[in-house]
Amino acid sequence: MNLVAAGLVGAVVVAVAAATAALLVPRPARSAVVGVGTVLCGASGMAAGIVALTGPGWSAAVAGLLPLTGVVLSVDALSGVFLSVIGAVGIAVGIYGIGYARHGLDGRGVQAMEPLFVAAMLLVPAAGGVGTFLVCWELMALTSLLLVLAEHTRRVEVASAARWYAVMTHLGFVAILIGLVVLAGHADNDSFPALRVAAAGLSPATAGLVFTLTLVGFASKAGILPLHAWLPRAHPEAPSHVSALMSAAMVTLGVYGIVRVGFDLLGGGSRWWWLLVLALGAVSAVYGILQAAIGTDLKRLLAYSTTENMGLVLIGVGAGGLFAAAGNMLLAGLALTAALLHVVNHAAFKTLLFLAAGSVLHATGSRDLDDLGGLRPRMPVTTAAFGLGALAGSALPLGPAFVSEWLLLQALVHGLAAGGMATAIMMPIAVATVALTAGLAVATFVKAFGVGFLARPRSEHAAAARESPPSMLAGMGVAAAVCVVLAVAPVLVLPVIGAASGRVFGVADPVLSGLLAVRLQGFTGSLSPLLVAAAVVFATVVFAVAARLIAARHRARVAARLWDCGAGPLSARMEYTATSFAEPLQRVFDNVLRPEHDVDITHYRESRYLVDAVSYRLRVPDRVEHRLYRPVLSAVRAWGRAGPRLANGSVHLYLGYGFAVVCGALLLLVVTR
Amino acid sequence: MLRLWRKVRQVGTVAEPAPPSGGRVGPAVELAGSVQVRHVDAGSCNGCEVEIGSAFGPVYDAERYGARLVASPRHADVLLVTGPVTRNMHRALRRTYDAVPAPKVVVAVGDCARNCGVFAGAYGVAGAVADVVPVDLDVPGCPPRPEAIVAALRTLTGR
Amino acid sequence: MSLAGVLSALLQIALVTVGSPLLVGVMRQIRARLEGRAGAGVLQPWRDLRKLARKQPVTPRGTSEVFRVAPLLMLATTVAVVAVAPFVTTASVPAAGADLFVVVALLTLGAAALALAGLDTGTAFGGMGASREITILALVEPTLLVAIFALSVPVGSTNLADIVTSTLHDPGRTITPASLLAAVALGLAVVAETGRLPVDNPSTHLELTMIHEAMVLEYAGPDLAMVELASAMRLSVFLGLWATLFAPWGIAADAGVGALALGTGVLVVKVTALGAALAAGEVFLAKLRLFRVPELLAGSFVLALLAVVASFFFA
Amino acid sequence: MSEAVFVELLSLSSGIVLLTAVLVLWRRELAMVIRVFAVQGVALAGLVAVLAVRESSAELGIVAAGVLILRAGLLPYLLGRALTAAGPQRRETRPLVNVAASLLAAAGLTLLALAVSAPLVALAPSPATAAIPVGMAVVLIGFFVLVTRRRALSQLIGFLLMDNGITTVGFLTTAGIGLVVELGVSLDILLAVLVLGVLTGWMQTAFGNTDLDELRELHD
Repeated sequence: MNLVAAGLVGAVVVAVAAATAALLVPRPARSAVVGVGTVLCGASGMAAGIVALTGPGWSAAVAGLLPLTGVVLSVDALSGVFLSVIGAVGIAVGIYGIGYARHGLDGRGVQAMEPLFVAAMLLVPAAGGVGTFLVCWELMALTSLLLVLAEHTRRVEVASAARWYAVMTHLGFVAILIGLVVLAGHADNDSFPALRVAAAGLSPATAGLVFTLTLVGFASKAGILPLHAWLPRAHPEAPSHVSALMSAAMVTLGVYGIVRVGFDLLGGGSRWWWLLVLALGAVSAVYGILQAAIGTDLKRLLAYSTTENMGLVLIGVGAGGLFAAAGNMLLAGLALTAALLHVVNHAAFKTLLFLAAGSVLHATGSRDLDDLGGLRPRMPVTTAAFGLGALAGSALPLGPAFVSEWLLLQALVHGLAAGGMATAIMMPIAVATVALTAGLAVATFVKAFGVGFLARPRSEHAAAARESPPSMLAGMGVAAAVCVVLAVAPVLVLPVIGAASGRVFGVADPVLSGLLAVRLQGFTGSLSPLLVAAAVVFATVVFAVAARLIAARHRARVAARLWDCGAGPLSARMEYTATSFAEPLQRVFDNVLRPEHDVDITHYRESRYLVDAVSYRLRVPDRVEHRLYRPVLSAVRAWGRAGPRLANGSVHLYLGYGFAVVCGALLLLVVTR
Repeated sequence: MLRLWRKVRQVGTVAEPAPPSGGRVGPAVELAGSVQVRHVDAGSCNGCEVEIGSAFGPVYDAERYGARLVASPRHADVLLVTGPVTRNMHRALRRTYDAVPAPKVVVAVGDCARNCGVFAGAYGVAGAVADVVPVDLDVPGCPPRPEAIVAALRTLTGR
Repeated sequence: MSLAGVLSALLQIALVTVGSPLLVGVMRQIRARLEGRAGAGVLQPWRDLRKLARKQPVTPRGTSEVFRVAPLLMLATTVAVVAVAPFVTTASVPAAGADLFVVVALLTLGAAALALAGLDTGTAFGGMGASREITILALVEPTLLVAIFALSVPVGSTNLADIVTSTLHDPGRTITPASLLAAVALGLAVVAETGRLPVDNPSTHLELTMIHEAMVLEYAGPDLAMVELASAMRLSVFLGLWATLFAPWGIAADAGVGALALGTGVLVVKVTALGAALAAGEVFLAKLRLFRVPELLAGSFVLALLAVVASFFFA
Repeated sequence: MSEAVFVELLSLSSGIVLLTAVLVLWRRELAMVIRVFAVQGVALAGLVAVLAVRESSAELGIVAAGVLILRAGLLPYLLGRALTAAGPQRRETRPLVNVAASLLAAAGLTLLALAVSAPLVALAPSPATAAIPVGMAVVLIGFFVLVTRRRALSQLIGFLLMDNGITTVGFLTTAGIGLVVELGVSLDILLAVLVLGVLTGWMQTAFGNTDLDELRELHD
């Protein structure tokens, strides 16, 4: 038995065992058992992924396990990337969950779902046939939905969020289902190799239809505009470690789907596919980070940041497709490498950020940045973890995301060489998008970290915060360590990711990486994350020592009260909040965001010149949702109202419908013949 | 823009020639030619403020001797206090003094700051500046001439 | 990376560290003269720094390590940029480091650290300054990166040394429309990043109109000295980058003593001239309202984008 | 004239034509906008003059002089007069699309112009036709000004920008519109400006301002 197979089977077996144990073990030990189970499940999945990345692929078919098609599994390097990501996230989340579940999340059902969710996610990239893929996809959707619902008894909003998630994820599923079934209809059987053969004979229109349908489904899973609406609802309402699993691991499977179907099964396709992907990515990146930059709900902000990062990934994927369509496979490999590396980096830092946010949520009971602040002395480890995650999320040097964004920018800069009018117009726009995103990401994470964790507490909850239990800290520690490693030594993952994405386009390593420098193959351009980090840290230490020496010759450091303009103690109400911090940005992007202001002024009854109270409310609704979903929903509702009129109980009417459908179908046959 | 340029050319330098410096003595030794000044109005009638304004204006140009007005007492070496200290400003002046990192110098500008001037004994006045914070230097006058303020600052910068 | 390369990197660091306060002094002196003043002399910023270093360090209560580390980080990132950028010679460059994206990102990292320090104090002014600085930073970033894109398209590399070398080989490139547009766009971005008029007034004493100053109101003594030194160095780095990209003549191609001396002299002249022009221009400008600044930056962004278009379509 | 100098001068003048169009969007003071428009006229005349020298055509030379007189002299003068007549509101205070967004839109329009004129350029690739996208971009930007600016005078300038753009494209594609055609078009434009200038004055006296949205009230 192959090592990959062993890992996958191990993961599934452990997950099922842990889920069973969750149902049997008494409450005190339950979360520990499930946590260990999840960690083991993640670890064996990750092991399978690493083996698949470094060695040859593996595939197998087990007939009879599923009706009609049986189970078809096949793992190659591309699946390996995603297997490792999901497994690694599972490990961190499993450790974290042991302590986190003590906060009322140790019910049987919720605990049983956690390892099953990880296992289901692991099976999606391992699926090697349409039937298996769809079953695993649905399994993943169901388990995650149940996990989102975990706290529905405590908060009303959870149910609504879960409803949005359920509807959207199933609409996406239907789109994928139709797309893949149309493709499979042209093939001998539903396994991926057969589909590859069949795709070569497809007409461009059919291939385009298949791609568009699957793109809709996968984009909705990846939180891409305009199908992102479930993400900023479900992520904040789900338990934080589930948010981490969803945001860091599950969402990336949307990217996997696009890459698998677009490049692998359909074999690249035409230029407009990838222009569409690139445009969707660009819009999502800017819109997502803009909403994050002005948001005040910590977890909602992180959810929007996921939309942004998946947008960046899709920019890479789309650019890769464009380059491949133009025949420049090396550049395509580079773009896809950047995209996949960003998937890995994003998984690392988003896990860290969501776990830290969960730690804050449980220490303070609040996700509202305006109510937090002053957590640094009270929760030092969480603060450090979030700080590290924020550095990564803002894509600055010393953080991991900088390396992948740098690669992405390099691919775009050299992209003009690929030629073509579409490329020439899209590349500057894409660079501008990435640049605007980078700037706004800095604003977002300076706000989240500075307002949420530094300064002084703005509410009693924040003032009473205590550090989280050790298992939660350990979970964050794992994610933080991965972040640091990815930031200074991308050489550990880049060669395999480069090879995996190079294989998609049939080129050898598009990126050459040594310990000291990451170099582009065939283009000028190199980056040395280790040297940059070393230089900055070294210079910081030198200056710190120098400053201390100079200061020591003169006067000792003293503590003093904050400068309050001499007016007495500063109160929390004088501090800048997240809302006020983001106000200038919100004004700048007024036209895009359309915030709603309400000012109510109550006057004294005696005189309308004297003001009794002024209340001011500011709301920034998700405009895409308003403009797109409301009309669709009301149209659906109108249809629903029209429904009863169509079904008034008359048998003749129903028979008439049947007749009309038959005639219509016959007519269609005649026309299309 | 052209008009402004012509104006600049026509006017040239308006700063008056600098009288000889007294050299570096006292606090000037440590400050060594650089003095950042935070001005505190402790209850002045704004007469002294006008004169401080002209001391830092183009004609007297206190800045050429290394003195500069700053926005925060944390950045300052010198507190330039004007007016009798009113009850409202008593605590604020004290806190401003505390906020200045050592070495620090307090200059009381104007007669009110030195001995409450015409406001001596008024019910809203807490006392002279010296009653609240230790004063190192006095600039007498009601209001003092800009030259006097500049001269006081020059003893601190030593230029 | 040879010994000569290391030595010339150290030379650049020393030159920028010593020279930056002098540059600020020159700019203040020029402004003073144009305003009819006598001016405090070119050495004044160094006197200020010397005095600040001797003053008492103060830690405001309630601030965390972020407040203490931010000036160090700002200084360190700037020095890292100085070490790799081909200011005096292209030979000093540790080849992997001088990427323009890295340079911009490092400078952004320093600014972000200071903004965090502003928030860390928890005072209204600190928050205000941080919020404004970050807003402008977020809007400048696109201009910077797109202008870099425009400059690197004809060269085929974003490496500074490559761009410099290729411009030296083909001097006509600097007067193409693409290069001119990029120069104007980057110039506006530099003005915004370094907090000069019309975006921010470096000599204001009024908290409500401050951007950069408001963030550092709590710093005192040696910490403040580091912030001031770092700001001055950032100014010279940005001006130096601008000069290096659009007027690279005189930059030494090797690490020989004669070439280094020439490169040093030329750099000093170029940066001083740019600083002088900036200072003189400030006399004629009024500060823009904060909410008009995005218009300026949008304009510079459009110029950068047009530069890309020009570099591709009129090549 | 050598090839290199020709290309340099051509790209310089067409670059200025495009840049001035962007500046019209950027600036709010109408007096400044008129000055920018005059600069564009000079650049346009320069473009024609470069083409004239290149092809050593006296007729084109005369057209260049005509363009200079009309677009850099007469039209700005008339616009200036209309501005004085339009009363105290000398700024474009509230454009329908704010300035920053307009600038971004201008960037988008330029890219669009490049995309649509690519086939045109491909027909006969030469330094002159390579600048056609500039003309197209100016037309689109002019149209954008016409759509989004409130003041009658700004809209007039938008209209004139469009005309400048069309003229640019015309000269670059055919390298020599007939003198008569140019004369006819110029007279039309002049007439339009005179009529609109007079209209602006009337609006000022009738409504007290020249915000074209106020014309909606006539409907009720």
